[in-house]
Amino acid sequence: MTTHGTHTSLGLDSRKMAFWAFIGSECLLFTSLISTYLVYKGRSVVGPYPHEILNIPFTSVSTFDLLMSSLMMVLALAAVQRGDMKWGKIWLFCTALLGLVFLGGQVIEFTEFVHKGLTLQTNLFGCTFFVLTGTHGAHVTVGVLWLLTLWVRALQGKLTSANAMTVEITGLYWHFVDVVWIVIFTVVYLIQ
Amino acid sequence: MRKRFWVLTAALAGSGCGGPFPQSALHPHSDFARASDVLFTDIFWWAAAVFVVVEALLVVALIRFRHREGRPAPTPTHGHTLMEIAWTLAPAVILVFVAVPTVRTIFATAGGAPADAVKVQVIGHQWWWEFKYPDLALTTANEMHVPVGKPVRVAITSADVIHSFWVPPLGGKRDAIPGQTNYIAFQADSEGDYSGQCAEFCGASHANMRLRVVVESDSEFGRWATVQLAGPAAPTPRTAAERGKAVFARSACIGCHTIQGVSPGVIGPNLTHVGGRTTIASGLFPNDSAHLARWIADAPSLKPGALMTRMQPPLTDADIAALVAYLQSLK
Amino acid sequence: MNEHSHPAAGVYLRVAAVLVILTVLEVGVFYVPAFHPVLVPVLLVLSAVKFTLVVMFYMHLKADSRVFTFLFGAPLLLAAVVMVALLFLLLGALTLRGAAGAG
Amino acid sequence: MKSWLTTTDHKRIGLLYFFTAFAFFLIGGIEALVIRAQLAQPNGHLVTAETYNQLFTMHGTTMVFLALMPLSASFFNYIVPLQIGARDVAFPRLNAFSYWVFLLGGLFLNASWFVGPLFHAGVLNVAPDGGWFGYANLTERQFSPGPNIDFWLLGLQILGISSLAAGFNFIVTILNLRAPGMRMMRVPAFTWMTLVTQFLVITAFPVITVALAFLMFDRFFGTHFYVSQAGATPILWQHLFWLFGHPEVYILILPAMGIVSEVLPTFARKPLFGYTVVVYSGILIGFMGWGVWSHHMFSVGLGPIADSVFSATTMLIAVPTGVKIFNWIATLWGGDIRGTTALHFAVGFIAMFIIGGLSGVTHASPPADLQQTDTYYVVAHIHYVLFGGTIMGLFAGIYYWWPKMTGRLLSEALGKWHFWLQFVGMNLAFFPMHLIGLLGMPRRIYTYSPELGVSDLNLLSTIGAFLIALSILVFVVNIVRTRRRGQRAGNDPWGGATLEWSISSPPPVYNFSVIPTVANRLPRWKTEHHEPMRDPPGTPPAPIHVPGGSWWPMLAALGLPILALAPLTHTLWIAFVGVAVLLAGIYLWAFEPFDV
Ligand code: HEA
Ligand code: HEA
Ligand code: HEC
Ligand code: CUA
Ligand SMILES: [Cu+2]
Repeated sequence: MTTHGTHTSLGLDSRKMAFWAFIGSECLLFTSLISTYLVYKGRSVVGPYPHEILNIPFTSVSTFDLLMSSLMMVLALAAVQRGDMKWGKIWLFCTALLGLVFLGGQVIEFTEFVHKGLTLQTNLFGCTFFVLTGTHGAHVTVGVLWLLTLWVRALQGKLTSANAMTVEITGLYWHFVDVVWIVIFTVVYLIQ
Repeated sequence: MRKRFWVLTAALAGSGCGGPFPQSALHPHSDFARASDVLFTDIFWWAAAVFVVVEALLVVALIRFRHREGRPAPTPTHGHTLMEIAWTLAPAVILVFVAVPTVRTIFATAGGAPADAVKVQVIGHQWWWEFKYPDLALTTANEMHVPVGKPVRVAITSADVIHSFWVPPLGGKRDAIPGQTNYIAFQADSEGDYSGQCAEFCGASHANMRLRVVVESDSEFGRWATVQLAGPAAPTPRTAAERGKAVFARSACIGCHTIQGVSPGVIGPNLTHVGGRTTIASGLFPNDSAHLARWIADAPSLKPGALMTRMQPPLTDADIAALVAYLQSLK
Repeated sequence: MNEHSHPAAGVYLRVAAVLVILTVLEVGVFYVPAFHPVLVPVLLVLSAVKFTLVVMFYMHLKADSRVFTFLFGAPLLLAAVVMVALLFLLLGALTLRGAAGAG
Repeated sequence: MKSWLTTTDHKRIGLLYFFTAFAFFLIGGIEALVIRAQLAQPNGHLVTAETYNQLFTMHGTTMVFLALMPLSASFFNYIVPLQIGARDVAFPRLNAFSYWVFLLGGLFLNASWFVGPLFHAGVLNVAPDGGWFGYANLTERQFSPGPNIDFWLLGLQILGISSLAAGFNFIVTILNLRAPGMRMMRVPAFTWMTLVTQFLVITAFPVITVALAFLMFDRFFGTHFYVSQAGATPILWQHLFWLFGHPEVYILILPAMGIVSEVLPTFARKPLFGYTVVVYSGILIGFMGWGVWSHHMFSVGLGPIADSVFSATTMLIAVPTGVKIFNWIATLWGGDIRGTTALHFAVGFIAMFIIGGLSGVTHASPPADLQQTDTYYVVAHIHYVLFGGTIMGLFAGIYYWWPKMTGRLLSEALGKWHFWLQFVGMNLAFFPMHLIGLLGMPRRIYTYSPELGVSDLNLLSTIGAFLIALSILVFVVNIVRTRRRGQRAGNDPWGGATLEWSISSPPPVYNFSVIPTVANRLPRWKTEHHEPMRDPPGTPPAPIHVPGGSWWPMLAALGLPILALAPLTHTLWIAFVGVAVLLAGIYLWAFEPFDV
């Protein structure tokens, strides 16, 4: 979709601009979710409550994992922009892999919570927690699919430095998902 | 022209004493309603003035500058800073005159009431109203009684979905929200029988969730309370009413209705003194034998969605007649 | 197009290091009882810094067009205001209710 | 046929939007007529309570989401690229996607009228019935067990995706595809208002998406987001809904204001007075629209402080709105006003919108509003702003741009009949509602007692509604007649100042044979500062590449209603089919060669 790629009134790439607008829009999506979480905090009428169940060390590792994936992502972009597709492929794959690891962590976390008696239906904490982190997880899932698609395209030789913009946009999405997690980690996990 | 029509009809509504417009917000009968009305009238005249001025400008522009053969091409004016400032400031100033009394009235009508106010708890149900007087320890439904000239504080909540308690002559509405209590306070200034209605869409019979407020003298209110506090009248032996009591006691009624000393149900209205009410089914029908009988036989056919289902197995006509007699005896 | 304005890998690594340190700090603060009175502000500041770092450097907002800053920043600001307003309105409505109406 | 299904041409998509939205407008109007027929007399029994509740819910939902927004969208599509001198929108296939999602979402919602038997209920039984703002907790499964609310929330969720996609598309289009020389302060007012509207769309829709998602979780997965017994509050829904809902009403009015700002200068032969101020006040309205949502909740009991704050912010919006109105009047002042039908509607907009705006100000005062909220007084307000405002404005746009879109002029004689019937009809229909409300009639009631004393006023209102219907029929006759016998338009029947009038009607696929260079705000007019531009030549100097069509946006769009069927029917495998279709569409779309 290289629309009018060359001549634009602002000299900016249209897709990238659309993506920034999309990210702006996503801000309101996550704000609504996080606000709801905060508003209902401490209003559950039955347990388990956050402090009984949240596993800070475990989630810290997940957070670290996601931060590192962001690093891989910028490195991938830098490599693609240089035309270094060898490293481009490696970093892209690493980014996706770390994303998968994060998702794995979330699966483990959710299963553990369910075993400890916290489900979607248990209480308000369960509702708001699972829907908020689940929405974030869904975003990560989309990101992983997207990254893997790019990686496969790169393996096929169809992704080259000419497509650096595609990688950059993927990166914008990926980093945004990361900053959302930065907020969630603080607001949900650390501020109990 | 339109405005004159408005003012005319408003005046009409204002002059007729309650009569033709029993639910009119333009005819206040309490301090609360009057405060809203004064404010509204105030804003209305500001709005009317703005309306007249702006529409007049528009019409004058259209007439004066309509196309005529030979009119020279208009000069292309692009704007005028001073005018822009003027017509930014003018509305802003008007709004100050609207906002200040607004805020004052908001705080004046925030629901505060003196400690000795008559307290009524209103609980909205799909699709009827429950009234409790905590200080008097009495419970009734659909018809609320309050004394004239005394502060009343109404605490409003809901048992199921959101409703809104609204008796226009006595003041503005407040929502009845499950899990939350809202307050309004008013002091009725004339005796009378005021009608109100649920104002928040609450499902099938939202239209049929009406209510009445009887504003009466202090002594009458006292008498009413005494009657309500007493237990149910015992039916005269060997009358239809006594048979009705037996039918009531062996039918599903007891599962849903309270009659003091007879049944404990809480799903439907308290019937201990149902015979003393002027209407049934939240102000929908007159409380007469015909309507009672039809109601007991098949409530949902009279009131869509009514949670008082058809009795299974159906009651016989004789049973129904007996029930009607019994309920009517419960003055 | 604007590769030149993009920081080199070295910058990325340094940013990553800072991010990791800040995360360690966050978790550390969480576990140190002495910090509990100021936990919330400290954590909010730390996470805001992390947020800004990622947006500025990894998403290149620092070097990129102002248009993008606006497309992202304006909704973000709006979102923040909305969140604060919602917290006031709903927490106020839920906890101060009795006090408001009791008068 | 195929070329219409696969089209990515903004002009064709604009026409598709127009005819689809107009059909939904007729449906919403017919629903309104049934409502009015029911209320013509007290104790009416044309329809049952349950049907009535579905009627007003679908009427509001249809008019807002399926008629007015997409009618505006048809002008965004057709006119905006022409006004900024572009070949198409930034993402033509995304544009097609928006349209198909809108169409399918609309069909999904309206299917609820007929599919009752599939849910073991009758026809006319499972349409949404919770009101257009669907207040929780009435919408919870406990109180609304049927599929009615499911249709509503899934349908709105689908429509939201359409609006969001269009939002990103038009923001980029307007910011990035302007012709050389067209600085932001040379962008025509309509395009400016489109831009503001799209910012409102992309910020407001995520909020209702979340609100609906919570409701969806509550209904399908047993969560408790709006269940007070679990410690939650149904008021959360109201906040989230109106956080969206109030910006939404400005989403509905701003495009119409943009249209009026185009029509008045053309027919007064005078530049828009205070262009800059009009543009900035539009931005300001959009911005302030975010800070007033709780004025829909004055009866909720937010406390005197919150009520005061929201009252003040709400009243403030009257200032920039007033500024616009005064600038419009000043545009007419000193002009040479030609009374075309388009001008009639534009002036009708101003005249009627003032009434709606002023009743809005009476709502903005909480103690007064406590007597008005949820009564017919509010119904009067919304129809003066939405019908007197938006619809009037949209008709001004239709009469103004129809020749551009079809090459033929609508009949002015029929147009005047249309206007006057509609003008009289709407005042007859909606003015009495002010009184009906103040005299104590709540809204959303299927029946009322003769004792209220509002029976005559209601009858009057019903007569007005049928007059409106008559006027719409005149309009339908007009467009049908114009197809064959309408006078040819030429490039520029009105002497317009903006770029769309510099090319043929309807424009060729590529729009501009040569992309014009813009040197000022009124390129096609002679002013004291400049001469009119030279219109682009009739034939392009070199062949212009026009992208072909694509099936994939439609395929991807199809995935969404399929996906929505899964929760509706409680069948998991359908969800997988939906996701598969969606993904297939997206992948085929992403890897399809498509060069503009
Ligand atoms: C096109 C849509 C549209 C527009 C533009 C508006 C504009 C406004 N609206 Fe309206 N509104 C709705 C659509 C709209 N509204 C809908 C659909 C609902 C009901 C939803 C539902 O419950 O179903 C609603 C409900 C609604 C309510 C809630 C009522 C209730 O439920 O109790 C309120 C309360 O404040 C309100 C206020 C306003 C105000 C102050 C404006 C202002 O923007 C108006 C400003 C304009 C003017 C004031 C006129 C021009 C100005 C001048 C000539 C300058 C001089 C003026 C003065 C000095 C006053 N509106
Ligand atoms: C968005 C714009 C919009 C528009 C344009 C309209 C247009 C109309 N509305 Fe609407 N209305 C709303 C938005 C709108 N409404 C909303 C949001 C609500 C609140 C809903 C809620 O409470 O949830 C509402 C509620 C509402 C009510 C209150 C219902 C209630 O509370 O119980 C009423 C009652 O009279 C009403 C009437 C009308 C009428 C008579 C028209 C007329 O102007 C309609 C005119 C159109 C036509 C008459 C169509 C023409 C059809 C033909 C000519 C037939 C020809 C047929 C063929 C060619 C096949 N509306
Ligand atoms: C399933 C529960 C249920 C049962 C069983 C039931 N009722 Fe009701 N009843 C209700 C409800 C709920 C209402 C309020 C309905 C409304 O107004 O919408 C009501 C209303 C009434 C009213 C009107 C009260 C008023 O103040 O307006 C009367 C009288 C009445 N019931 C009598 C009876 C009798 C007699 C029986 C037994 C034959 C009975 N009910 C059985 C639930 C029930
Ligand atoms: Cu209760 Cu409407
Ligand atoms: Cu609003």
